[in-house]
Amino acid sequence: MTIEEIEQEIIDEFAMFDNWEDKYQYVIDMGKDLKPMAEELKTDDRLIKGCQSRVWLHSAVKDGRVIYTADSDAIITKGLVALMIRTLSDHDPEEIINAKVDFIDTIGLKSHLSPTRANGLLSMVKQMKLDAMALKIKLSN
Amino acid sequence: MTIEEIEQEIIDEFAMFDNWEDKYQYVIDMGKDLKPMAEELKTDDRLIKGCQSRVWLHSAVKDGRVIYTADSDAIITKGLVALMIRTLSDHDPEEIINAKVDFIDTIGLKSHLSPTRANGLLSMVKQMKLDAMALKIKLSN
Amino acid sequence: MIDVNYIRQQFPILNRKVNGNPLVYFDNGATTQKPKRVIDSIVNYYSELNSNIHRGVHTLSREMTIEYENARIAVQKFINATYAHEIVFTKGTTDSINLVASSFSRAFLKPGDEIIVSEMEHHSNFLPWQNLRDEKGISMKVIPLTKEGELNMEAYKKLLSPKTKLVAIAHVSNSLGLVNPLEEIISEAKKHGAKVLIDGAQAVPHLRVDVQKLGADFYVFSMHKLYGPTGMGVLFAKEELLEAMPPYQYGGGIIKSVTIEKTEWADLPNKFEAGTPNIEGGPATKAALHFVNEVGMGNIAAYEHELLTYCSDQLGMIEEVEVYGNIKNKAGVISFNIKKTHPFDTGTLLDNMGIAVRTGHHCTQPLMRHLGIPGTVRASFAVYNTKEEIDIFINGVKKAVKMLL
Amino acid sequence: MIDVNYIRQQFPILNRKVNGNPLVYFDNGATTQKPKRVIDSIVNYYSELNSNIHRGVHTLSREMTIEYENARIAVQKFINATYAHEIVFTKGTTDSINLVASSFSRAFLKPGDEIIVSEMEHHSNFLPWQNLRDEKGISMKVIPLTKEGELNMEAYKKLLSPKTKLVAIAHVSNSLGLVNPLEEIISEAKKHGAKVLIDGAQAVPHLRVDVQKLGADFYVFSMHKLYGPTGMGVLFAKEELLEAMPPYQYGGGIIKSVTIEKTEWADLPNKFEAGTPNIEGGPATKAALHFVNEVGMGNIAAYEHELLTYCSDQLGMIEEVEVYGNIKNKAGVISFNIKKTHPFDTGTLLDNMGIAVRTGHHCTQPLMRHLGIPGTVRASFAVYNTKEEIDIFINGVKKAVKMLL
Ligand SMILES: Cc1ncc(COP(=O)(O)O)c(C=O)c1O
Ligand SMILES: Cc1ncc(COP(=O)(O)O)c(C=O)c1O
Repeated sequence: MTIEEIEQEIIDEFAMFDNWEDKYQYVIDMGKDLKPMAEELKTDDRLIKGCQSRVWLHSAVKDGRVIYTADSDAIITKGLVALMIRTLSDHDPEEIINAKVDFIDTIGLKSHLSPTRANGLLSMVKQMKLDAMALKIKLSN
Repeated sequence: MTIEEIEQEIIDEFAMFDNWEDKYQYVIDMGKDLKPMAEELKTDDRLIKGCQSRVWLHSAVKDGRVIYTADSDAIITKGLVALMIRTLSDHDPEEIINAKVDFIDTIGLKSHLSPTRANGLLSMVKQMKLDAMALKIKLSN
Repeated sequence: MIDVNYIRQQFPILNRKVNGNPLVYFDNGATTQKPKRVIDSIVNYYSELNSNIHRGVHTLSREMTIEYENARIAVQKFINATYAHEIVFTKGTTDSINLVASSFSRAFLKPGDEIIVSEMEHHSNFLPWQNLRDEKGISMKVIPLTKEGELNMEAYKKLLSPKTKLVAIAHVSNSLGLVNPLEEIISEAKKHGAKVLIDGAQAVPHLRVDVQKLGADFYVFSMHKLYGPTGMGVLFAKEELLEAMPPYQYGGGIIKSVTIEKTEWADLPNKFEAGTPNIEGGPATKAALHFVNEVGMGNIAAYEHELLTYCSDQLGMIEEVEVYGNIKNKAGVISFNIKKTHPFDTGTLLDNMGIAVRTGHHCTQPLMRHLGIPGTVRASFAVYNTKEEIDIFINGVKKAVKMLL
Repeated sequence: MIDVNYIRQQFPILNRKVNGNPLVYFDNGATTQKPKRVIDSIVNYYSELNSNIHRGVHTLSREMTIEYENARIAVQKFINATYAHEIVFTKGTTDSINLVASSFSRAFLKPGDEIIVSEMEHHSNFLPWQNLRDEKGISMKVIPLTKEGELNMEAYKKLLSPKTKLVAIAHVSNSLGLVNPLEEIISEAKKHGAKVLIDGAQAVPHLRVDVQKLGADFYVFSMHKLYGPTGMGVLFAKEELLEAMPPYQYGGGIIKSVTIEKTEWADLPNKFEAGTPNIEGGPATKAALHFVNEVGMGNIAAYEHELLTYCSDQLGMIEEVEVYGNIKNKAGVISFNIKKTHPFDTGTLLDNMGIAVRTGHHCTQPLMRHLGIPGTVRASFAVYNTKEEIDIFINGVKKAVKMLL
């Protein structure tokens, strides 16, 4: 599936919920289900500093595709992080770099992407793209 | 005349004017008529610092009564200074210290006595009383 | 006694809905809402009186200068300072403390002198002293806390010595709401000849403060936490200290005369108020204090104590909740977490229910490190809050527990 | 083109009477009046959005943070800065300059380095540097003025040397309204590697300013002189300078992490905005710039130039009047005296006619000493002023002449 297709899939999933509780419960559950990140990867250089919850991001390449691993100490953030991984991980760098990633708006969790939301999600998306770019350059050398 | 009587006299004089122009013209003319202060008395230690116009005050005793001499570089201030001298000069210290000096309010030049009026008139009245007090102590020794 | 409905009617923002729910505003420790008279005072200022103050001879300027100086007198009375000129208007608590750090240190401190702060301080009462340490070689000692988060008074007494020049301490802790034992703190400091600065940012909204009775040398707070405007702070300092301290900022209004060679300072408090101040903050400050005085600080304190007790009791009954700083002498603030969750999660869910709380470290990272947590959820109260709102809040916390655990 | 009636309708205070006469407000150099949308923005803020910003996760705080940051973007666009984070919000021009004096000097200056100012500077752009001289052994050179009160550019060039680290100069002189030749001033300074700070307090209300085109390193002004709120100032500084400078004030919001040992600064501009800012000043600033942009700075400049010319011509015809700084390149301000009288007298009489002018030294004592006078009467214009008001004013001056001489 392309990134866009996955985004649409997520949008469709969220469209089923007609109240914020169910939406957030879904996010929280995704957070709980996220494959734990190895503790030794949770180093300060992998930290994306948001004001409140912390997010660790690790990026690697496998078969020319970027594989992300991430974690957060807040469960809602972790759920959003899981959504991001589901969307962006396992794609080729070019596609990641060009992805719009605006589905968070569409599914009604907009505030979490606002520049002031103290959870570092926006910084995370930025970092994912930067990593993809760096890996792309590495691959082409 | 007592200070109070002089104040009443001034109030009566000003009651004749029914517009601000005539009042101020009267003050200005009093300023122009004020006996000039000897230049050698205009020293910094006799300066009452207001923000804008400068007032010099000199106090002396004659026959147990306080005699004030004063000047200002602004003519309206000088007129008000003249009024003050007419009111307070040539009285005994005790009377000066206890004088209310609120006629300025009554004659409709109130703003000139407000603590913010940048002309030092309020400071001048204070200084006149302080001088009277100092001279009184001097006399009683 | 408080007629909370009558009070609520005075706060326009309380009619607002947030995420479809009536706003429950429990973030008063960050900033309080404003009564209508404060808003009106600003409208009136800009519609009738606006002009620059202190230097103008024209009517607007004169009228407004009097208004502004009346605000100073209102503050003087509010904290019972001896003179109005002991009240310096600043931008806020942070500005006030930075002023003292700069001017007091330049007048009185030399390398090797000591300043005592505590581990519970807000960054605004911590970083300025840390900076003095780093830039001027002043030593900074930190009073450790007990397990519950209270000042360790024995340790404090041991830190004091003739080298101690200043003790800078919060009246009420912003993260936990603990009321510090100022009487003892100040009397111990005086024994060693140290001056005392009290950070009253979280105290003035909840307690009656009398700076003369306290014997504080400096007392600072922000009007925006006291139903007043943002951008307006107070520094109370004893006259003799203000006289001895050099200006903090340099500019228009602080001088009697300037030549290229030297300058002569203006009288207090002008010496410390360089430039055009937050003029609208004057009438707004007066209006805010008018509101507080009308309700009565005693009534506010009693009513808020009721709210706090009720909320603590209810929260205490939720097994999954851990409350911090659980001691008797508290004011205005309750700090907690849902166990094993991050405060951000709780805050986010409550926000969706229209409940505004603060989450995070509350600018007290050293304290959070002491408690071994990344932060807390903080509910803080004002006189317009109600028990019904606390019920909504408690239900919200229960719902968050269900969703998160 | 300007529809001055439409503009006047937007300023509630212009309906006010003073001493029985309609207010003629010619004290705009001290502070301008505010259009209704600025007042409304404050009412709206306190009625709908009030909350502390940057740190809260709840809706109000989030919405308001965006509003506040939008104000920063509006300022960025207004002066064409490269980045929004090059805009630091301060209390006013005075605060901005003091910030630079402290942080720039701590990062870049050592005893023996030189700062150049001019004899026409406002005390707020004079005293901070004088203080650096006195406290840190930085040398302060003063550009002398010509007889008319203009900068002596030849003398300026001679003062410049490799020792010059900063040139701090007004864009427009507040006492005389002269527009300084910034292009030449800045290019000469750059030749010697000196940074340049421009005090734009009296320029932004009257001229279009483009900091990139100017090449200024620092540009400062006050919103209250630009139809905006009091207590709100702007410091523009180039990113690289802000990065290199240490914070000015220390407190909440300026750090990423704090331990008792050390701290890590927050990103720009937060590093320079310790404590709760003047939050209401955000929307009010945005509203003020919106007003100015809507009218158009080009239109404002052209219209005010008309007023200034008209007023100068009329004043020039009164034999008993002496005008200062009588040169071509002027903006917004006209300064004069009735010969052989004190400015205070003229100001007092005009006030009785409802005309608000400033009298005195205008916080430029060195300049007044240069001109050999105690002060001037200053009439300064804004876009809502009219030729009819100038007629009233001219009649007022004539009346004052008659009464005083
Ligand atoms: C040229 C100039 N610089 C600085 C200032 C000081 O501005 P503020 O009082 O707003 O800090 C003023 C205003 O009086 C000014 O005209
Ligand atoms: C105890 C304490 N000190 C200082 C401050 C800083 O106040 P301000 O942000 O108004 O400068 C606060 C507010 O956050 C506080 O709670």
